[in-house]
Amino acid sequence: MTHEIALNLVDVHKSFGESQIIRGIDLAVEKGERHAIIGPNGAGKSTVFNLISGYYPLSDGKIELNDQVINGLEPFQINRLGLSRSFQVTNLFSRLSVFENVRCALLWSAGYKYSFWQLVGQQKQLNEKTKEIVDQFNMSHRSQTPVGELSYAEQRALEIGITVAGGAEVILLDEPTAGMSHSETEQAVDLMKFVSEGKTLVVVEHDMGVVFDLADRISVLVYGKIIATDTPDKIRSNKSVQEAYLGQLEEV
Amino acid sequence: MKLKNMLLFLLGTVVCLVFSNSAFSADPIRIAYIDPLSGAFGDVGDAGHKHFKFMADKINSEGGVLGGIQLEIVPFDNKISAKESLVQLKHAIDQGIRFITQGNGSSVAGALIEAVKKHNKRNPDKTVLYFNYAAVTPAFTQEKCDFWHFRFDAHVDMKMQAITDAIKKTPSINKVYLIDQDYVFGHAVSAAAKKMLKEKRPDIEIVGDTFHPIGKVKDFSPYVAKIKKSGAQAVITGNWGADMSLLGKSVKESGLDAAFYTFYAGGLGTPSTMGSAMNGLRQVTEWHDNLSVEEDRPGDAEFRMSYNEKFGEGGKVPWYYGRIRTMMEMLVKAFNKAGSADPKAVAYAMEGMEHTTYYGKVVMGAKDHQLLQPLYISRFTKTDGKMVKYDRENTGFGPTTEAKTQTMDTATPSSCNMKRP
Amino acid sequence: MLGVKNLNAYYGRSHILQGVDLEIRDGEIVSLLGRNGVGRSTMCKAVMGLVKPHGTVKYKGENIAGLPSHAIAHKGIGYVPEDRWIFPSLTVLQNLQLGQKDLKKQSRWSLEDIYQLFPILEERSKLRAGLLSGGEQQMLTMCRTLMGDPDLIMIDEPTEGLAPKIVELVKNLISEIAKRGVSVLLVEQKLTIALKIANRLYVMGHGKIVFEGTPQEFQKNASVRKEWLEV
Amino acid sequence: MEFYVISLLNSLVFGMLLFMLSSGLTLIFGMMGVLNFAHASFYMLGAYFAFQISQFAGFWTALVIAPILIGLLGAAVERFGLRTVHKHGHVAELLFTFGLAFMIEELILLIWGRVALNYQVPSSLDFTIFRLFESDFPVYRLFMLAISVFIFVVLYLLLTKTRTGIIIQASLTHPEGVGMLGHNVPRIFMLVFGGGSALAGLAGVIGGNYLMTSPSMAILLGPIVFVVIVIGGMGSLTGALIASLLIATLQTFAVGYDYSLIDLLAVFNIELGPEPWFPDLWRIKVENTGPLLPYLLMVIMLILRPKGIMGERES
Amino acid sequence: MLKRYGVWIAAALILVILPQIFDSGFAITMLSEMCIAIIFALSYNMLLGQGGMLSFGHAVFYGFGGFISIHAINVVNDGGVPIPLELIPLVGGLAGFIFAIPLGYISTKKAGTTFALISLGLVELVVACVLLFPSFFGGEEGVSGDRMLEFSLTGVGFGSGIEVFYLIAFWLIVTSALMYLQTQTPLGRMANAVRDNPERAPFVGYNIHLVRFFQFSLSGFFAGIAGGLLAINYEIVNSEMIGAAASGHVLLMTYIGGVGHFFGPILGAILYTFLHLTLVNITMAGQIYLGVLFIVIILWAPNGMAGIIMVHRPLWQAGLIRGLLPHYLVALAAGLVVFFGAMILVEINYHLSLSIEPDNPIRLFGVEFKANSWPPWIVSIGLILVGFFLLRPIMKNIRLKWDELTREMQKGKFA
Repeated sequence: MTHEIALNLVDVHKSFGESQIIRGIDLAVEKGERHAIIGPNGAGKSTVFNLISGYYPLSDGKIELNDQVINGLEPFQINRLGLSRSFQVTNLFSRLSVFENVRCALLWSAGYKYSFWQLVGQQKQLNEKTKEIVDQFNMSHRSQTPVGELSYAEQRALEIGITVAGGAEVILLDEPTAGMSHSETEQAVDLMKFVSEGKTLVVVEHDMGVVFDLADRISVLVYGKIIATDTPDKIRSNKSVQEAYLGQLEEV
Repeated sequence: MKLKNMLLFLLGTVVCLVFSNSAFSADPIRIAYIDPLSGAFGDVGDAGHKHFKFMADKINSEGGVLGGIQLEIVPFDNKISAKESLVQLKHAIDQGIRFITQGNGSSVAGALIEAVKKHNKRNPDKTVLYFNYAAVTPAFTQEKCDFWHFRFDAHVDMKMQAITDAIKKTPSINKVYLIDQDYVFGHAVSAAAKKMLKEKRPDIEIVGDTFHPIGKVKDFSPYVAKIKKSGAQAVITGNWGADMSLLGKSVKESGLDAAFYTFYAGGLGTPSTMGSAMNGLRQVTEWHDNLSVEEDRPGDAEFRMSYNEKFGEGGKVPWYYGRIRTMMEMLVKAFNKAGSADPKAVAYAMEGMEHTTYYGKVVMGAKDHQLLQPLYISRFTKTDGKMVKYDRENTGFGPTTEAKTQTMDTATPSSCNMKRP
Repeated sequence: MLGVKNLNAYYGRSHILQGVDLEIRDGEIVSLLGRNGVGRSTMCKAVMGLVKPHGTVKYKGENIAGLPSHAIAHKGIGYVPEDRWIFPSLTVLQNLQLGQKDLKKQSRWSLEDIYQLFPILEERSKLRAGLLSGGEQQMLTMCRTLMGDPDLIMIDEPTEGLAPKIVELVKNLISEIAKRGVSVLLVEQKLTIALKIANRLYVMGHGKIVFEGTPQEFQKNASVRKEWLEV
Repeated sequence: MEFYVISLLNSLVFGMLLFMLSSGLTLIFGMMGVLNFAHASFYMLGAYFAFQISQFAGFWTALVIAPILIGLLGAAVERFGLRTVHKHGHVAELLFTFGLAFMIEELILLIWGRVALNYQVPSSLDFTIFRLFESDFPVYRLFMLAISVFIFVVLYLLLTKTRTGIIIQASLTHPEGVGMLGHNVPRIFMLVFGGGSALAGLAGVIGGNYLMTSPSMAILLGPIVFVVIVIGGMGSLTGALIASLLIATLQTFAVGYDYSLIDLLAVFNIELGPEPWFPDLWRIKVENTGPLLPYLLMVIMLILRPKGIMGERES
Repeated sequence: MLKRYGVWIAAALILVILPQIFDSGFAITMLSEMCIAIIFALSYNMLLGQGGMLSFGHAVFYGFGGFISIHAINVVNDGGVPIPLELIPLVGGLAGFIFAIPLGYISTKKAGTTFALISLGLVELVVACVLLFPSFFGGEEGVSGDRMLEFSLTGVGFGSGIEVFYLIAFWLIVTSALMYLQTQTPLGRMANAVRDNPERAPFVGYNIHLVRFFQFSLSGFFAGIAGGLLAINYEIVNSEMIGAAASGHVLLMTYIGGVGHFFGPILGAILYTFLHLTLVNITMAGQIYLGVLFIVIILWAPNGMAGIIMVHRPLWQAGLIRGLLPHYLVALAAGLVVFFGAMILVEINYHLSLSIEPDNPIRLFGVEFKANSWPPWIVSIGLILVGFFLLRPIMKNIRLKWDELTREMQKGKFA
């Protein structure tokens, strides 16, 4: 059985000035796979996301989305090709309501472009779809609340909501559960499982519970390089991974 | 809509307050003085206001007009903006004022001429008459002339007539440089100079014709360097205000040795900012401080002094607009001749009126409503207590007559084709 | 020396520190462990006054919560942030000089001491700090803080992204610091150094302290390690 | 030749004056991210204060006292005004200084009136120092140049050699990090704002009598100062110096050329008809474009290189 | 139905009735100018409020709208294209739109402070051009025309001010409705999103440069309409309309009104125009009062008048506002004491330094006194001090009461 590759990173490099952050990454994420990237602080996980989504230009290498080269494209162009991402620090449209946030995230994919001759209030399909997503995220009671007033967990949930609203095939989530309590984390995992059904998901995460619960495969990024990509069990028993996390254990 | 109602109420009260005074004061004849009283040009408008106020007080104390009716000057601040002037014109008309006067800014004057014309056409029962005391674009009494507009200042071409007459008589000048502000007035000065010099002294070479942005130049040294490079013996400039002061300062510093013929070297506030740079500059005016000494008329000197005592702020802002006295005296005559305060009657009475002023005989043109008056070229020199008795703005430099152009010689061909009601 | 009681801190709406209790005694090296994002750096920043603290932070018996950070620094606390904050356009020497708070006070650390510990800094003293390598920058940041002669120093992930050789240098420096009577709070993810030099350990998880004890106690308690630290 | 030498000297004098004004603004912007609209108003206040002080105590006292007063005023504005609006963000800060500029102008009108002041160059400096070819070069020009060069040197030494200077430079990158090391950053901000204002005030003291002291002097120079810091690169002193000299030179030399597009076309033997399309465009001479050039340069710069000549970051 | 269109119908009714009540020439002029200012301020808020773009050069499009309109009027009068006067504003709008396209394309590439600076540079650039291109801008005199065109859709001659007012009012209703609706379109919403978070917007598929650019161009269109109406109203257009001062005015009025709500600029335009036109004839210190108002708003009410109103809405809806009213009245009284004190101080100073006869007595609130005597100084400074010391505890009380009511309201919500 051949696996179709949704996202393919080939020898990706990134330097800021003198300092090399990403030192040659190869990563192939299969279609429909849930893939986690883990690694110690400062390993460059968020940078990888920023490179994939077009936020930073590449220093060297190539990134393909469904066999189409996307490096060099603008973020909005990459998004239009079906890749959507969330942010580590909550990154919402702060003064708009929950409903409005979701609707804004839907507008382009629903084909409205820059239209100024249609009223959003009258777009039945659009509003129904928006409502559906708001309901999915259990936020119908907060629908009209400006997102600046939401609780942190709600904001994190909405962050995911906005990322998936446009119906992208490939979803990148950057530390979706950072700062959440245990119960909130559990809910968030359920949510992620639900929304990524049938889609390709790449997630950067620190909470190992989440990672092992969610991921089909895990890549470990250390010091700008991927040192291992494998199934969760194998990663767990991988010595160099433990070392990267905890230091050289045998010396203890 | 609650708030709108509140605002409406507020609007109502204030509008009522503003307008309520109009009901009581039918008695004096009021003249609206529409000029800048605030902002960057506030000082100029303020001085004009004082001139008019002084003259009105003088006339009132001498018995007023039409057998005892007093004159009142009502100031309106237009911030030297054409738009605000039109608002203030409406305001004045609402208050029942039928005479307006204005002087600063050709743009304002142009707008007012148009607006008064339209207003009088649309409201023949509430006509308004406009006296212009300082806006000098020739067109206002030529192709744009209007029955409802009278000008008491000599326009650009007339002043240039006086300057070129003086240059004509100075054979040592054979290279002339023109430097002017880059707008309608500056271009008019330059065009008139070129035309008249060509007629009067075809041998003169115009070695430079520079326009600089108005009110934007902070340092004129580059321009002075350029004048110097051209080797001109005389410079003609229409610059006023800061542009004149800064030009004068740069000239003095660089030691440029050329005769400067200016329109406004003595303009309000200009001498005090120039200080000793005033020395040697020439200006063209209908009146100057030492005329009373030169022509031995102590009465006129007294008039000047009494103004300076009241409004002169210790000599810092002395009497300047010689023509405002003329205008007010002629206005008294016109009221009395017309026998009423009806603008149309006053306008007809004013046409062709002759008057003897403290600087000579003047005539109001019947055809174009342009006052013809003598023009003096005076030069600023250190006061000596004798002929150069009075200085300007405490600078220690006062004007002394160098040349005079007689009243009738200032006339220029008129292209005015006026429609009369 | 430092007593933190029921410390809470927020970033916007997110509740990062949820009632942290922690204590550092005179001359101790205390290590604060935990995975990324559990609030360790926030804990340091809250003590330092860079993040608004809610709760009590007692330093030498005085509550310093709510003071501006420069005042806290003057009381004798130093902080070496994880992202280092070196001043790239200044020279190495100038960076070090900036660390001095009070020119008149006799410091435990003279410039000569620093240069002796890290000769490379002397060698590069006239170089713009932005041109240093990551490890050198880390040295510089720590030394810069030492120049201010703190009685308590909080060091945030000093070995992150450094080559093993340099990690060794850092470890030696920390021991040296402690030797001169300065208390140390070492924030780490890796156990290597922490277990070697710390007198006591705290483990943080989800904004709370989940373990407190000596390295030996920690070694025995595998479940803490598994749940809160390991992959 | 004469024209070039004189113009070059003039550009230098005006350029250095411009630099004195913009150096304060660029430091303030670099540290606090505040675009101070009232900066030119401090320049204007400097001239007015100097005039007032020189009435009682002479020019030399004013030269020292006026900038100090302006500096204190600037510090007060930072402490009691800007710090209050800081929490509302940069736009609010910008608008606050916008309002402040408006108020300062109005207060000047109120106190000193609308007439331009008779603030003259002191007689001890009112003579010709040397003759270049046929032109006199006034000593006051040289004095201005000397003061501004002196200020530049002092500022340079202060920023690079003193402890305070190092703290200020460090605060340009990581104000929080500086605070953490025990330096009182808010006080540094106040100091820089006060110092920057004092520099503007000093420019007013020596520029006010040379040019003109009137209520419109702030509006006249304000926009140019912004252009300088944008072109130079926001927060960069060297950039501000280069941009000041560049703009001064451009404006000074533009005056010397009266070529227009008609002349350009004539080179290619093209003649315009009697009624060309856009008649004004062809007639514009280089000398008239002086006021246009700085803004044109700024817009082009923002499009091509938004960081400015020496800038390291975008606004 | 009534709920939806009620506001608009009421507004239209007010516009019809107002000039019947205030029918003096000046009042009509003021009302006309208010309406124009509303359109202009609303168009400005499309940038600042909706799109987060702080522009110092919006009057460029207002001015171009005005110039093209007046030229169009002259062309019609010269027997060129027959355009009825009623549609001249549309010509102005198109002019504003067309000029906004190149300028907007350049400047919207950047946001924040850089955008503000570019706008400042562009407006100075255009102002410098005014004098370089006299055949279009008419030099400093400007361009004038006669609005009484032969062609008219309605048969109205537009000679009198009131006829023109109704034309302006008609366009006010049309344009403000359009601008309101624009906020409800996909573009309007994306402009909000870009304002709130330009970092995120590209990741939902939008090119933020284009969003800003379209928003900018549309805003130029409405500014152009306002400019066209001004040209019709005054029949003269000159450089003052296009310059930095005009841009400053619209910024002030919009900010004072409040950028956060659609009706904010409307309030601001009404108040600002009213003060601007009347203060000048009441006091010489008009600019000071406007400046103080602006600074007070920036310091203590950054969301403007609309913001003040909107924070009270929840309390109003919860029926709790009554608890605050007495406190407000007390605060108002104390505030007035300070205000009157300050006002006397300002007025006597202005009188002394700027009036042509400073020795003459000054009249304030019907009381005549000499400005150069000491009692008014003592009274004014006394009033300021008294009011200030009264105000402090009162403000504290208001804050306490406010918190109390907010708690009560939240309790009510959950009950």
